[in-house]
Amino acid sequence: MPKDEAGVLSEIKRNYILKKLKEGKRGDGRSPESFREISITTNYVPRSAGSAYVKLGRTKVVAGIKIESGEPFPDTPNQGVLTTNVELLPMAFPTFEAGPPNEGSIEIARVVDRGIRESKMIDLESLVIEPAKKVWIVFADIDVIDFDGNLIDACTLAVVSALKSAVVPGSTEGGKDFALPVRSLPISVTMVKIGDELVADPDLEEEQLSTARITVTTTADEHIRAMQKGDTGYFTLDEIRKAIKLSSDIGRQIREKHFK
Amino acid sequence: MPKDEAGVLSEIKRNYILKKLKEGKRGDGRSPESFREISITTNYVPRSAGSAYVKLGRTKVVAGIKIESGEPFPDTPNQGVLTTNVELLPMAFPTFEAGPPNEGSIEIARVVDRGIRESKMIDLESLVIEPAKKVWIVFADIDVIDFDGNLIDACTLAVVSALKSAVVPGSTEGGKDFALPVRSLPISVTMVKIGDELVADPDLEEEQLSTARITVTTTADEHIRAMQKGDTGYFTLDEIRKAIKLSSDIGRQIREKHFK
Amino acid sequence: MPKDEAGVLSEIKRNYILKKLKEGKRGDGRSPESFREISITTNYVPRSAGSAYVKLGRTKVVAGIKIESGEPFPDTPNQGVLTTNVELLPMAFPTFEAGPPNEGSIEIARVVDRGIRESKMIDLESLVIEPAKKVWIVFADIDVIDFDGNLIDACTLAVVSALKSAVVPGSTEGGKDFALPVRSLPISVTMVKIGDELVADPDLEEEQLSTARITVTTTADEHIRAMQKGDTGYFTLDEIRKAIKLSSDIGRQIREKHFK
Amino acid sequence: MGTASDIKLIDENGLRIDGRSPTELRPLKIETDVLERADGSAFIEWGGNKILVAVYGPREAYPKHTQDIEKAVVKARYNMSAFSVDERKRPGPDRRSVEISKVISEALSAAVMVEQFPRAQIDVFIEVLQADAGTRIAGLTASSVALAAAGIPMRDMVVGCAAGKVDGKIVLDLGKEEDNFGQADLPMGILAKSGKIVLMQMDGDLSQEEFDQATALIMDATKRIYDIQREALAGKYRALALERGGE
Amino acid sequence: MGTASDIKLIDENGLRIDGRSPTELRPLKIETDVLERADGSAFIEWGGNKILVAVYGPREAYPKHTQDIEKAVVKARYNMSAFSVDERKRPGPDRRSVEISKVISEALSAAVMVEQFPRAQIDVFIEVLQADAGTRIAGLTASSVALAAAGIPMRDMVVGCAAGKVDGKIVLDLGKEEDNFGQADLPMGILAKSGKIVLMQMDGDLSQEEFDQATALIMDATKRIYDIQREALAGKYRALALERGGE
Amino acid sequence: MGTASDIKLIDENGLRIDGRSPTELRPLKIETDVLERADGSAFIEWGGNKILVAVYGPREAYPKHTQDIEKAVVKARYNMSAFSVDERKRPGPDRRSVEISKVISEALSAAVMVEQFPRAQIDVFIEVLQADAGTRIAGLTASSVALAAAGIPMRDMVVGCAAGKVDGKIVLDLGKEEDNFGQADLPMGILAKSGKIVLMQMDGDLSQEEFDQATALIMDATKRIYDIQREALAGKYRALALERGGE
Repeated sequence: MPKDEAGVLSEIKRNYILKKLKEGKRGDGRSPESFREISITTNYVPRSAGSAYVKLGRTKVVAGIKIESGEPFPDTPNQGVLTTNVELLPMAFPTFEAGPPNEGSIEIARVVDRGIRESKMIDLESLVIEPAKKVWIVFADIDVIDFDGNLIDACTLAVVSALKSAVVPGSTEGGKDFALPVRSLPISVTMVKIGDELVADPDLEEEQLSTARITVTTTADEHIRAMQKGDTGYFTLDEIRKAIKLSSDIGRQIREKHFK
Repeated sequence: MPKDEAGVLSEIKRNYILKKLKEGKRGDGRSPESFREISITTNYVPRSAGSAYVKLGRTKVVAGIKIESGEPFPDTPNQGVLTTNVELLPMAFPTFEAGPPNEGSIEIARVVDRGIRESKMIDLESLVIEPAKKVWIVFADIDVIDFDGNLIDACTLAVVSALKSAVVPGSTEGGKDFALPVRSLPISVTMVKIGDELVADPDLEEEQLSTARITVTTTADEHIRAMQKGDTGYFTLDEIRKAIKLSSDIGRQIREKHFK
Repeated sequence: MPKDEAGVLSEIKRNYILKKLKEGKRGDGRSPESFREISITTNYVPRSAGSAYVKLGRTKVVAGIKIESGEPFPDTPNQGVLTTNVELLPMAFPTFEAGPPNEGSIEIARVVDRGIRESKMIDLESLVIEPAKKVWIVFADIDVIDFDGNLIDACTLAVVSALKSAVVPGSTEGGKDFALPVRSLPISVTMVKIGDELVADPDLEEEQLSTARITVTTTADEHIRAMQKGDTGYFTLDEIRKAIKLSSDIGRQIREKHFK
Repeated sequence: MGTASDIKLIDENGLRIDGRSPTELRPLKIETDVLERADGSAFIEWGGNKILVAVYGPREAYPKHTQDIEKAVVKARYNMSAFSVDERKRPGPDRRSVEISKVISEALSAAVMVEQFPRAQIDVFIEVLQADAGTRIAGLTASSVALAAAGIPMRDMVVGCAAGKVDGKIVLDLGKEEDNFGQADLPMGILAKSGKIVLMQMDGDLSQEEFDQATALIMDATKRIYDIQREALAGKYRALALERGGE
Repeated sequence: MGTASDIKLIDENGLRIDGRSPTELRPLKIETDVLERADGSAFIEWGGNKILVAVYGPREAYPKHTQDIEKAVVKARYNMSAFSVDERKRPGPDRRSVEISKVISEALSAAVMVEQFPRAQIDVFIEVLQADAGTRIAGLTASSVALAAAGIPMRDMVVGCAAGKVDGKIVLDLGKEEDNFGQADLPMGILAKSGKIVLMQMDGDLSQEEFDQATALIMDATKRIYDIQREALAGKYRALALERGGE
Repeated sequence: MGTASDIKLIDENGLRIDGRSPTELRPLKIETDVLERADGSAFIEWGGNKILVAVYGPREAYPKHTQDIEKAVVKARYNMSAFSVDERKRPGPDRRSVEISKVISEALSAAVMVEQFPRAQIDVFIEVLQADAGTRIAGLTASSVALAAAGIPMRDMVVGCAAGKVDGKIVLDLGKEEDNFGQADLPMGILAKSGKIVLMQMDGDLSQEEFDQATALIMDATKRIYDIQREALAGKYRALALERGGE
């Protein structure tokens, strides 16, 4: 993750944030377990098959879905295909550079993809046009346009919202258009460790101070579908259990508030 | 466009050229509206489908045409395909580097291509072997081997000459070889602005002094088929009108002298 | 070829080696014409179609063969396909870098490939499943894992050993598995020129001191199948004749010792 | 330009396929300061185009050999989102976007007071979220606003506008079907106050008289677009459209 | 995780498809100093995995802008040989191996005393010669040994180990069929003495109770794997397996 | 080497498919100073080969880490035009041209007085406009002329020449069909005066006796080719063929 524009946080700011955190307070007044404000606008790019503009605090991403017919993978002839791609656009942060995906954007895309895939959100079996020959390919592309921390959760929210509202263009293949069949709503929750504290939905400053990151993606049944530990620090097993519990709780809240 | 080997023109040279231009004279004695000597040798690479070696003053390029059967684009199943590519070979200038096309060579290739395509020079509809399945693919490749300014016009001349002389290898697909069907002769004319003067067919020194470039491609009916303004300077509308008029005139002259 | 970790051999070491060579002695006690110890372990990667781990002195390489069905080249519809690739893994030497093949690894792969191809070691005609449509593609990949000179010979030994032990998975195409049909055993012998001396199978230090390299690949009939001169020095015709003679002799010895 | 087609693009009343008169622009909205990180930003909706522009700079040009000791380098990067067009676009620059980036960079350079910032670079990132016809002139128009919003000194605003030929008539600001099936397209970039031309491309078939008609339409529309740019900079619609979905 | 299948992965006696009990590791062997050039190396055979690891460094980080003025950068490169998997793999990194390289780099950074080597880089090259399930944890386990063999000061050894869910049961160290047709995989990297978790990924479907069962299995196996690492470093099996073919 | 075929390449009179005797070269012409920008240039027509060579340098080697503090680096770049071969070639280097560039660079290095220009680079750009058999030796022969024309001090000229085996006979300078259907090809680069061998590759099937016959043919032809190189440098045919079309 990038540092701020100077490359580092000032020592004074760092100490201040750490001191407040020990008292259970965060720079913007949030509790350690709470998310920043979430705003989701679906059908943001109306000519795509599905889309969503998501603000998570000051982090902003746009997800767009394209659905085209094509060949299935040889080893899954009876399934549609889902691919997830994240672009860290250079407009989003001073040090982001144009070019092919780097290890940062690849990790984000793969963790987001894993959450969707393992929760079996999309019924890929229902996306077959002609077995072994022609299936629907679902392209989920995410543009990061403004960066203030916690991209994994912002991107997951955006893709899930976009997929949930997506329409398969069945009419182009002689059938009818139909809503993309969605079976579950994976929500990812990311926490970072600052000093010995865990905080959810870190902003950029908090990411810069943190030593370790953990993402837990759950479904409504409160089962874990994907996890990813990041960064060069460590977690104890208890910390991970706490993160799982919290992910489950926050996932429920987000599902209730934003996906009813 | 590259500067000379030292990277800049000397101040003295610059002032001299500017002063002469105000008197309507150019370094090599040309009038502002005139082209350098043009020499065209077709059938230069006899084993290609068509080819031409063109000298425009000291700028030298070689165009070669290859015509192969292949699939049409899905959105134009009843047309052959034309692709144009320009290679700024490192042999042509000290600062040209080997490697994939850069924005300079891409712009040249696209402006050249636009002139040919929009003038409907090649009857692409007549290049269908089997509709939606098999068409003739026309590859127009241009090697820039010696660089002294005004590549767009030199490349257009070379490609037009090479296409005009090209033969489609119909016998490889069970038919007869036939001349590539050509319906018009687009000629591009490039002018640059030096101080407040417009000069046609700039050489390298003039390109280095100029602030803006305009290319106008016309056909025998004196219609405009493609235009491209380049560089960080500006033109007034009157200057552009003048450039269009001149392109039309010079185009007619070149057509008469070199394509009768 | 890379220098040692400091980038150069010390002057003292260089003079010592040169002096010994004039007396017909090499740093490790070998005669100028002799190879380092060769050790070959086939079936090293049991799940591949064929494989070999080869040690040539302290140079270590692993070759693995994959055989898959695919389309033949249009100009050889009645032949299987063989491709050879060499990876100079960054683990093998401090200055080797990850990334696409460079001119060094490309040259090695092409010389190795040439030896196998020109000796007609593999009966490619017998690798056709359905003429013009489906043939066996033989991928020979070589990982260089530890580098101490003379990669061409080490890689040739590894590929030849791996191919010789390879099995074509005919059962995946409705037939039976069968041993890859091998008709000859090409052996490459590389010599370098240090001062005026020729030495076979150079180690890294000797490569650093040498001015020219020659590889001669022969088959059991003592015919030459491939040659490659490398490096910026020269050979006289007599030196090349000597190298050919020696290659023939050493090839015979290696065939007898390691391929009976 | 377009393929021949049976589609009638102008009806018996002289109205266009989307109901516009020949001299009418598509609906056009611009907002500024829509992003937090960028030094300046703008969001433009023009017909079905939705384009976001962010400006960073002036900052030291990097790598060093790209520095100009006399002036700032203005570097626009025009990019289409994977989901911005009918068929999913593979990420990364293609030849078309490289060319558009070049001509937009050059047009903006003519407007920015580049001589005030030797050795610097000014980055203009243009992201097409939804593409209708005319993305380059919409992107150019928004870029100019984003530069001004970033406080970068400019000698004039750049207005992007296009005219074209449809069913043999010269009309302003081609829509998508007009672009696909029309006979000429002439996108221009104009300095708002001086009328100087800093971007111009053309493809299709225009007589010299038709060219004059087309530029007359464009010059006239320039004023209207410039007014919208100025209103955007006055902050009237700040960050509303970016938050809003739909077309 | 895997595709649904009719294959029965656990039999009526609770034994797995390869005959193991739920808490049993696949056969595991590690050797050190198998390469001459590298500063440290290790070869691991774990089930059908054959993985070679070489360590170079600490050496000056290059290019310069990658240097950290406070500590060494540990850079693992996980790579699969073209012949390591069923279908020939095209050389070069794919998205999967980029991600694995990243999480292994981070896990090793937590164990190495990086603060002792500011501005330096420690390279860990992981080459998968034959891949069975669990290459990343096998590569991680061997990397830790290779780092120690290179004499690089470490605060603890990193042990890689995985558990998963197969036929609804939690089992240790998934084999290939279990990986293909199971319901969850949980690879972890653990500091051997402190039990701290430095790598963790999961995909599939686990309840919180199942997660606890899985981590209990892993934590228990950590000790056994750590013993094997220490024996390898004690030099008992130096450079034997690397020379030997077969599975 | 080539594929087996029924084509008879040598007739009952011992003449070859293009009418040549076994010891006869194809028609060969060289001109110098055909380009304006380059420091030296040459154009060679050899059989159906049309190859242009430009030399730049000595100039400072770039990037810096490629500099050799003791001598100039000679860097040849062999490139085939897209239209030079039967099937259109995609621009950019393939593995074959990378290898040819390497062996030509090495051969020229042996001839140039590289020790006179430490830290410098001498670029030799070889562009194959039309390819017949033997492009590498034709390119090498022309490169040597272009280097001399650029005034770069050389200890000797490099002559490129090949022999091969066709219908079981050793013949000089293979033509295209001979290359396609012959049994061996032996391209060599020879220092004209000293007879030293600076480039040699071989593929096919040669006994040691056949090798001796082939090199005898090549050594003999070297003199003839060297004469043509010298005549070219004497300026006799300056810039004529380059301007002229046809074969």
